[in-house]
Amino acid sequence: MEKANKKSIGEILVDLSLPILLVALVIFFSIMTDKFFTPLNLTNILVQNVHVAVCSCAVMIIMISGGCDLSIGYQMSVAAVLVCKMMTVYGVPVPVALLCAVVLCSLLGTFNGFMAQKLKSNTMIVTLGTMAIFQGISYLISESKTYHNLPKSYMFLGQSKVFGVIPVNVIIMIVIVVIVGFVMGKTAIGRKVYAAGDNPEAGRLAGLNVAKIKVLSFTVAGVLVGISAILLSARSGSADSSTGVGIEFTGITACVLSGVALKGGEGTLWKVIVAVFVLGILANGMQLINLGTYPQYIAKGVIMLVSLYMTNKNSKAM
Amino acid sequence: MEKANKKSIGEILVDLSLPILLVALVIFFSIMTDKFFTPLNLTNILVQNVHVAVCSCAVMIIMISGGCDLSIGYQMSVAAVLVCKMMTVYGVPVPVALLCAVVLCSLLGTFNGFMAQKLKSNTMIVTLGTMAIFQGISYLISESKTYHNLPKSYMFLGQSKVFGVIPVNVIIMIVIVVIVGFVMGKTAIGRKVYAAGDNPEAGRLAGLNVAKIKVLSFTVAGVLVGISAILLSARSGSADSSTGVGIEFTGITACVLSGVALKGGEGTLWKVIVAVFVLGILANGMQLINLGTYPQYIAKGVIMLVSLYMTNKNSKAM
Amino acid sequence: MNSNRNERKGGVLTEVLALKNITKDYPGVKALDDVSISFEEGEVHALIGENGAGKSTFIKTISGAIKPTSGTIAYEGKEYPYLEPKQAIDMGIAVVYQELIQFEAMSVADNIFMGVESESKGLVVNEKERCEKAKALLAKFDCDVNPATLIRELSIANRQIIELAKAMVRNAKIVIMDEPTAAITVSEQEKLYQVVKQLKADGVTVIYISHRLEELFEICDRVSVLRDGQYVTTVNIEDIDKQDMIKYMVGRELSNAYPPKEPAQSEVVLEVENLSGNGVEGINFQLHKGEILGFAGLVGAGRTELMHLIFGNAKKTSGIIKVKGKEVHLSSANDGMKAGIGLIPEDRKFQGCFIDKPIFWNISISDIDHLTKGGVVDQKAEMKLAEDYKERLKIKTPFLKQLTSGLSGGNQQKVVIAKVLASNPDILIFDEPTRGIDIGARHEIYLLMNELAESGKSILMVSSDMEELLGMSERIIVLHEGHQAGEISKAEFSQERVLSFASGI
Amino acid sequence: MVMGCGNKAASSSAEGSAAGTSASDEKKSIGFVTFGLGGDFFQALADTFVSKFEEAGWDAQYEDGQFDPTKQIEAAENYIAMDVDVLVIWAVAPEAMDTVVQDAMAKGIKVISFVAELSDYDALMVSDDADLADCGAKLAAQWIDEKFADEDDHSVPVAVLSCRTAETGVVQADELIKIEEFSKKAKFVTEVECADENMATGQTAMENLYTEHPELKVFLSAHSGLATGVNNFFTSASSPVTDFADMGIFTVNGDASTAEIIKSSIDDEAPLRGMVLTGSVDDTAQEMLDVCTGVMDGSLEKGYVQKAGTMFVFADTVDEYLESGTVTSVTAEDFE
Ligand SMILES: Nc1ncnc2c1ncn2[C@@H]1O[C@H](COP(=O)(O)OP(=O)(O)OP(=O)(O)O)[C@@H](O)[C@H]1O
Ligand SMILES: Nc1ncnc2c1ncn2[C@@H]1O[C@H](COP(=O)(O)OP(=O)(O)OP(=O)(O)O)[C@@H](O)[C@H]1O
Ligand SMILES: [Mg+2]
Ligand SMILES: [Mg+2]
Repeated sequence: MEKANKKSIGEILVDLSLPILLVALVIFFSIMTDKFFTPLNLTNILVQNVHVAVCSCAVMIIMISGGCDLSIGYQMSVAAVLVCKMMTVYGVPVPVALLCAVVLCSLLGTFNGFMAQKLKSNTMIVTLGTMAIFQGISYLISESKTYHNLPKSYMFLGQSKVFGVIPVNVIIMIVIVVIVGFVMGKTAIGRKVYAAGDNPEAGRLAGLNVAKIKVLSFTVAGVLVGISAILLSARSGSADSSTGVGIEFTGITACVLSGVALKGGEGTLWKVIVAVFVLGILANGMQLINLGTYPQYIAKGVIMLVSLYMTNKNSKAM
Repeated sequence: MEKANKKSIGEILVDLSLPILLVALVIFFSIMTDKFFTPLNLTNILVQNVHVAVCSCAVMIIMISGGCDLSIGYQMSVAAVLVCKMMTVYGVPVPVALLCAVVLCSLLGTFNGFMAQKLKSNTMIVTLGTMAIFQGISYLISESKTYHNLPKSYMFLGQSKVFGVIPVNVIIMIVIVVIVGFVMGKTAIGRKVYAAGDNPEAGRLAGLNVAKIKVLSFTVAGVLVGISAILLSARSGSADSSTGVGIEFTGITACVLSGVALKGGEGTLWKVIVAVFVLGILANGMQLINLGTYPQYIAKGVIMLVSLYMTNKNSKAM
Repeated sequence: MNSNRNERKGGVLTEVLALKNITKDYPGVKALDDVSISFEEGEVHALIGENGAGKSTFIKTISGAIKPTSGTIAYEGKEYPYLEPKQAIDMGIAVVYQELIQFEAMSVADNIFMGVESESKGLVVNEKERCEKAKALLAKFDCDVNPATLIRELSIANRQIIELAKAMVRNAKIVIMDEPTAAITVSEQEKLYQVVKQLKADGVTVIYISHRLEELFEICDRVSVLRDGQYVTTVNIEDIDKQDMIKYMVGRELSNAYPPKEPAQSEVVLEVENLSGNGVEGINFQLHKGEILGFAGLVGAGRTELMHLIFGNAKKTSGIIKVKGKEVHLSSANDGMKAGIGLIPEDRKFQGCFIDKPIFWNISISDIDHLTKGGVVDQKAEMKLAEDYKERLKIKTPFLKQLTSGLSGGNQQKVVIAKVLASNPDILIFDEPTRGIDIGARHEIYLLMNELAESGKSILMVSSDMEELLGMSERIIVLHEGHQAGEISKAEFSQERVLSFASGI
Repeated sequence: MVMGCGNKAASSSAEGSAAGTSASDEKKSIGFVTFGLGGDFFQALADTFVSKFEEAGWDAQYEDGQFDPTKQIEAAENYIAMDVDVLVIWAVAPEAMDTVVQDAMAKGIKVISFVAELSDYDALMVSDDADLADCGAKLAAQWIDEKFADEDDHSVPVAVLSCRTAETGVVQADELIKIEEFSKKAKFVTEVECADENMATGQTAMENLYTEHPELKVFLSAHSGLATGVNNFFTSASSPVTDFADMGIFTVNGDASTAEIIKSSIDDEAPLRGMVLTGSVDDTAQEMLDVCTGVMDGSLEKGYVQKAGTMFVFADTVDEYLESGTVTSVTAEDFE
């Protein structure tokens, strides 16, 4: 029976379908334009997707716990405008502001998780409701204004490079990804999140506090969303109510492409991150080869379908 | 024994929670402004939600069959711009154009369903891909132009009134809702759609051609989306690539508020339609009482949560 | 109520658990009606009763899966109105549920150790140590499943064993098993008995629910009987025989367990030649009109796979299937139905029924096309059909609009059978047809099978219940690791012969 | 009107005018269907509109058009149901509003067409999309030709960041890419099509653009979000460029925070150097009030056209703009 432990070549290929797709895209774009495979552009791709990657970690945790959060984009928006307003208008010190962003988002996340439990409802529809609420709050805070002139030390997080080569935000991303990967993959609490998402009833009967685990997943995801809001606004050196909006879609897309199950209980972080960069490289490469906006949409859709095809080649029909 | 057949008062209240919410909103807005409960405004509310209601029928069918279609908005967009371009630029006769819209959308729908089966993937993520494709196609067709000066007979569908009182499009909507309600509720094929969504595996073993049923659900939904595109463009007398975009969210919201299960196999049409009008009345009433834009977002979110609370009061925690 | 007797007997020194006056109401049903039973330390206490008698409800009350409407639970002297699952676990109560409630997408090891405190103390999960522990546990049942395998890749039998291992891991003081032997074969059953005896020797109380009355004599000390949600009696196993048990359960005596049947006709309805695919290879047999053909094999022998292959629900790689002399090419279950084959799947929850739909809905769905007038479902005809099967199969339910999920396990199985019968196939495949069905209803199903066979239908029956297989079949084909190991005719029937083929000797 | 609803139209128009006369003694009411909100300019205009009209004794309110023609139609219909006296529409897709405008007029409601020209109106306050982009291009051209006076003709590389998902964006982008027609020195290099108008999108697009065309000096956009994104790219700590003396970014429709950046560009702290706007928020709202009053008391004929001025905000005028919210010292004529 040990054979079951070893994977067949087919399964390995399916497992590696996303990296293969990534490499294929890199090769394709490198052939199409010599501007693609340059240190500068590769750094660009990294930097452009830092906040997406961090956000996708949040999306993944929530999805594994059996939920789905559509309000993440507006959580980011609320955090970004609030923090930038605090710093520029009220002169709040940077560390306090950072803390505020993270705490605020973790509260918003907890609110989502808590409401879903209280309302005994699907998280997707609950967060569709809270999304509208957060959207209103974000505009009420920002009054449709853009906040510029953020403190240097704040922008440092999003713009500076260590040794002049490695961007700080990329390092932050790597640290976060490693921590999240470790917690979800190796620790008991990570395992419980998978269990709560896989079969809540079984979890309950095994003595897990499923409700608590689910709410906690939202809380932790909120922390990541807060960090993501900081990274994004620090990179652009400004924030308005559109900051981060729609990012949950990119996150969900990356998660599902990488095989995170919509019904919960399944998902692997490294694949999610690879999927984020597949999408990122695609967007970057298409601009570099100067594809028009309209064909870009089509190309993106096709690539998504291709990737689904590769990932699911060996699986059973649903 | 039969007593258990009767529903308890609690259950009836839960069943009626949406109509109760609807009546509550009507009363509230009628008190707040005397402009609300006028024949003109009530007609407005009806007319403004005709295309949403038809679309929600499509969303419901797909959700009952166990799927979820995020590309509906762009299907509408493609159909609307194509048809309006055909009529205005190439002078195609109206009946032909109408047929084209319906056939086109049913093809796009079928494509979605077929891809989901072929790719053995979740329909939500497949349609996230096809959405991007349709978006690209729509812009390629329209080149971001607005088509107007549509033929009179076309606009008749969206703008004229029978006996000067009852809008034609409202009649069309009622006919469609009745037909869809009948097919889903009373016929064998409707029953099979529920079965395919509820438990595809058991359905297959019971001899149902589940794959065919699922694809067919998308096809039929496509027909409804096509009609919806016609109704919307006929009402506004114009079409551009933004026509219909985002409507799937309203549709999904209405469906889920009314208790259509995201996992498939459950849903009642009349409740979906009531939910559509709850959302519609809310949007209309908030403008009439001159609520600011941002508080409107918040109010909408809160009402959604309230409605979830009412619907799920007696159900088990998830 | 005769709860005094319990207390007098068990209360002497070592009563560990007592349920007092437990009542549980569901809409339309009283699943438990003022039931009091007490359990002693180190005893194996059987709980028997017909399908729907309330056994599972009773043990779910103990484990905290549900809250009783009224009554109390006394554990080690303290009384509780209800328990939370976590609380029950902490008290040392471990449960093997009748329905397999498992983490489908997680590994065997994760399933076994989930929620076990000692395992989650450290921050990091020690995968290797876990796997070894899991292996050791599974070895007790002679099960060599790799602990890293995902649950959803296992057969029902193996999943059942995983549940047993899960109950062992916590070193519980009370182990409850709800029909643990329903889905496993003789050899695993033996292992299970040994495990139960070991537990007993360790002073663990075992609450054991089973419809296989014979096995109770082997392992149990006392038997409590429930009927229609009410407590009937508790007796020492020495003081009772099988007939009495049935009488307590059903309220009347049952005649011969395996009713006689007319022999099959000579006409061949199904011919399988050299069939391979879906994990089985080189299968050859003929099925005659009016015959009940049994299939035996150990867990994982591929019986279910073969049945799905014949039904068209899996792809064959080579070989020929002939129905009534004509070769058929089946590429889907739909084709199978069209060719006149019907399948009652072994996994009722995922494959058998639409659990969230009403009973009548389930029964009519496979024949829905014939229940229509011009495409519109004829609700009268539909209800009549459902009513017929409710009567015929004695489905115990207050009303046919009840959701299937609210039925007891055995009654759900009956709904699945009714669903397939409703489509009126000529060849019926019964895969573990009596899994979880009580002895009375089992008898009804046997009668039904005979009646079907005598009316000209033919039956393929897969069962892990050796006695049933020997009692019902006219011939038995034995599979071993996907191959046809042998065929046994009625005259040569014996348990030993089947087992020797099945284990490949 | 063409799509009139038979006798119903006549009767309701009678109702409408009756209501109109009776209302004239009381407060007059006005509804404004905005282009969209989100963005300081749109929001400020909507707010100022309400306060100006309320000061003048009107009942005024606005509704978010959400950049969506369908939403705009619904908002207009609701205003008709509310029996407003005047309806102001800033249409996303003017043609889409045909029917509802006819409806409103049939009911005796005055319709003011704002910025985008409706097919029918009582008064039009116009500022042509193409014109505005034209002015933007001219502002940029002037700067280029001054700054690079010594360079060869058509040697200064210029890029355009566009968002072609709405008609306005298409029209304005088409105008901006004609920069070589306005400037002797400018050389149009490339257009980058962005999927939306957000800052983050502009920054990302610029990062990618820079790897390909590090030589670019001037950037034009019809969307202040994109332009700000480009500016953010250059002013960020990791920017490859630190000296902005010979760089310029020009945009259409910015707001006060854009002006702040423009102010800092005087000392070459930022490359975002100029923007063009349709009049100041305050002036525009005042003009609206004047036009509406005129339309109501009949002093303005049906079909009156009010040309909106264009404001040029750049080094010379940014202080004026920041102080007064308007720019009068420089007008379109200065750029002829
Ligand atoms: N969730 C539920 N909702 C409604 N009724 C229920 C529910 N669960 C159980 N019942 C009813 O309670 C009664 C007892 O069911 P239970 O599952 O305890 O029977 P059982 O003795 O375990 O039967 P079996 O041998 O078939 O497993 C049955 O009549 C059943 O229909
Ligand atoms: N979903 C699955 N994925 C992978 N392997 C499977 C799956 N289902 C069954 N198998 C494997 O196929 C083989 C035969 O299956 P199965 O155990 O169902 O046969 P069986 O003879 O019907 O036994 P039983 O019915 O007693 O479980 C086993 O080795 C089993 O592990
Ligand atoms: Mg049971
Ligand atoms: Mg089997």
